[in-house]
Amino acid sequence: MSDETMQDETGEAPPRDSLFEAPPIAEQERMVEAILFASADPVSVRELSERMPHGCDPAEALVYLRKRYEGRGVRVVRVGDAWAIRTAPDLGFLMQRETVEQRKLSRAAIETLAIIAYHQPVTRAEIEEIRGVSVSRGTVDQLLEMEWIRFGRRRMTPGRPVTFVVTQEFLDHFGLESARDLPGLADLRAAGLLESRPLPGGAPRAGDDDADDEIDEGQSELFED
Amino acid sequence: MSDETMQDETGEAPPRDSLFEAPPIAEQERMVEAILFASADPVSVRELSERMPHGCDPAEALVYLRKRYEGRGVRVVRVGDAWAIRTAPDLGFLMQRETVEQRKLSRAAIETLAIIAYHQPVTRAEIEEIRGVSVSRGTVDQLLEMEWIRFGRRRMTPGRPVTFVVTQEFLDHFGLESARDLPGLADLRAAGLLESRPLPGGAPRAGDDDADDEIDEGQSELFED
Amino acid sequence: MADQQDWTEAETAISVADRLAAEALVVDVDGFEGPLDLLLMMARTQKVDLRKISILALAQQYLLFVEKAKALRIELAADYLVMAAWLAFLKSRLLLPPDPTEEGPSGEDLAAHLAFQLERLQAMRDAAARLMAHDRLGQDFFSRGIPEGVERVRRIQYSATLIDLMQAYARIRTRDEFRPFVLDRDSVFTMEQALERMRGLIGFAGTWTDISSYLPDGWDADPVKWRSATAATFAASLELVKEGKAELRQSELFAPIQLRRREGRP
Repeated sequence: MSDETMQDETGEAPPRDSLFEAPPIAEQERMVEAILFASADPVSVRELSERMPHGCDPAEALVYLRKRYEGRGVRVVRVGDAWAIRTAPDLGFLMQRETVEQRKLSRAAIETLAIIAYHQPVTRAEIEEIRGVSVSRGTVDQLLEMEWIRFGRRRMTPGRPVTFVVTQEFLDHFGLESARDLPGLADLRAAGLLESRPLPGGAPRAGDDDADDEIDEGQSELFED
Repeated sequence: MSDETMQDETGEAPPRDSLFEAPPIAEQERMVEAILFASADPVSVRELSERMPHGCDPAEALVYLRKRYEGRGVRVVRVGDAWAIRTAPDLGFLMQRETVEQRKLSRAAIETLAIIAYHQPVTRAEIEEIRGVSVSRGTVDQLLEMEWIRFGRRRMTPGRPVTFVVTQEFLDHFGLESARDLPGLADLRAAGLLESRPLPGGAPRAGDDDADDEIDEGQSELFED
Repeated sequence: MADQQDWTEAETAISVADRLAAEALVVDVDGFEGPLDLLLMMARTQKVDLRKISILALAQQYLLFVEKAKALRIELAADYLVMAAWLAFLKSRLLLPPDPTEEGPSGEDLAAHLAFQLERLQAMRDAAARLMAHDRLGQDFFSRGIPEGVERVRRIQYSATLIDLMQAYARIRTRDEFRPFVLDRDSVFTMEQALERMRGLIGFAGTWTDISSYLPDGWDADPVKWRSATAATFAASLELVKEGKAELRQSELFAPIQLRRREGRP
């Protein structure tokens, strides 16, 4: 047993049954602290009273203890008519442990993203036309969830299809100031990313007709070199 | 991809990936407090680091936190290379309700545990030599199952026998900061009673074929793991 | 360590009290964890510091114990007998004046080692007792009663670089410039074509006819076309035979291959 216990025991009698004065309030505060900490459930004042040495005033000790924990990482909170120690609400994020898993974006996703970036605002049908294959809902959802694309305005064409545009997060991630900074095909070719043959009918088709109000975000001029 | 890279890329985002300065040390102290309070098991500095925002120094925050809880009803205690909050031992008398029924250990198990703790890393043959009887499989299994001992490194002696060492759970259970704090360790060592002395000539008993080579290894390796 | 004098004294002491003690121990032999445990118990009866015990007296005490056990026809485990033999040897070593010609450790060395073993065992027992009396988790101090679990959140971070993006775009934009690799089929007469042609003609092949007569018109002039058409027609003929619609024959090596409709079938 520890030294402290020894002292308590060598005192006249075990404190809980003591006929002598109740422990000083600071000591009572320690006791409440320990009980609240170790209990599996919130503890009522009455229960505290029963567990602490005779003559203690747990309600008063609680006032001090509460005050002591004000602004700390944990707080003394009331739960019904009982008391418990809980994590401060602003630190809840520490109770989560995030494990980050790195994954390469799928080819479908990156192609879809590229088309949106170069042709925005662009409808799903247009994306499919450019890719030559249908775009799965999951791919678009994934990009939306990553917050790399978002919905743009609806097209003023029959069916009023939604359009997609890239987001600020996208620009941040790729280190671009704006979508205009995306390298044009000429740059890609210069960088050896394209065959040197000229592209037949290269200009992008989307966004040409009615998306005039978003023209500055569009890419129409991008590929005319 | 390293953490830093991701932070660079994600820019603003949640606090854990923040590019901004680490929170002030008082705030870090609150965080350590919240994490330690929330966990029943000791939390390593490394884990604290991983859970706190980037740039935090939990080791420093722990110094402050530990001081803050000195003399209180709960204490910040070190368990190996981890930290935990535990009630002050002198208040144990308040906790009958929380008292966990201790599993009754046989005398053989207790002695074996003590020998492993004081002589670690120690082989089964060495334990048998000290106790003068063979160690039953059940005894070792029980201690392993309680997670008070674990396998240490193999000895680089013929047969490459496994060794046993005590665990963090053991330290936590007995309220020890490290195996160095075992009661009476220094005296025992000074008295030469932790040595594995070779027997001049034949052995009166004991299954020690390899134990003799390792006179010096006993305590010197003690704290490496 | 133990000279003649001590031994005599020990001898007399043993003869009375320890004979009884030995007897008591014999009855209790199951209570001991092996000979070392028993020896430690005996050593304690000497009521001196373990460092000062008389190993000679201890040996004598132990041998007495074994003797008693034999007299009482109590089966002792082999360990106990091995220890007895060793102690008898130790005793003789301790009693005889050292023989300078003799090899091996002296009686004193062996006795010192046994004393060390006993002391160490006792020390470990004391340490175990102290350890178990130490403040213990769940008994003297406590962990958090309401632990808050750490929620594991798995976050998947997708990565893509600007290069990936550009390459993807380049891939799409240049796709039109490529077409899938196909053979130039101008000079190829496929088996499917041949089969289709022959199915139409087979009804008329009542008699043996050279299969070369089934070659499509205009395919015999160009050798490349001729080769392809001949191969396809031959393969188609085999297919028709397999289907049971035609028969093939060849009179000798490299002779013309002849085909006719199989009798009894349309």
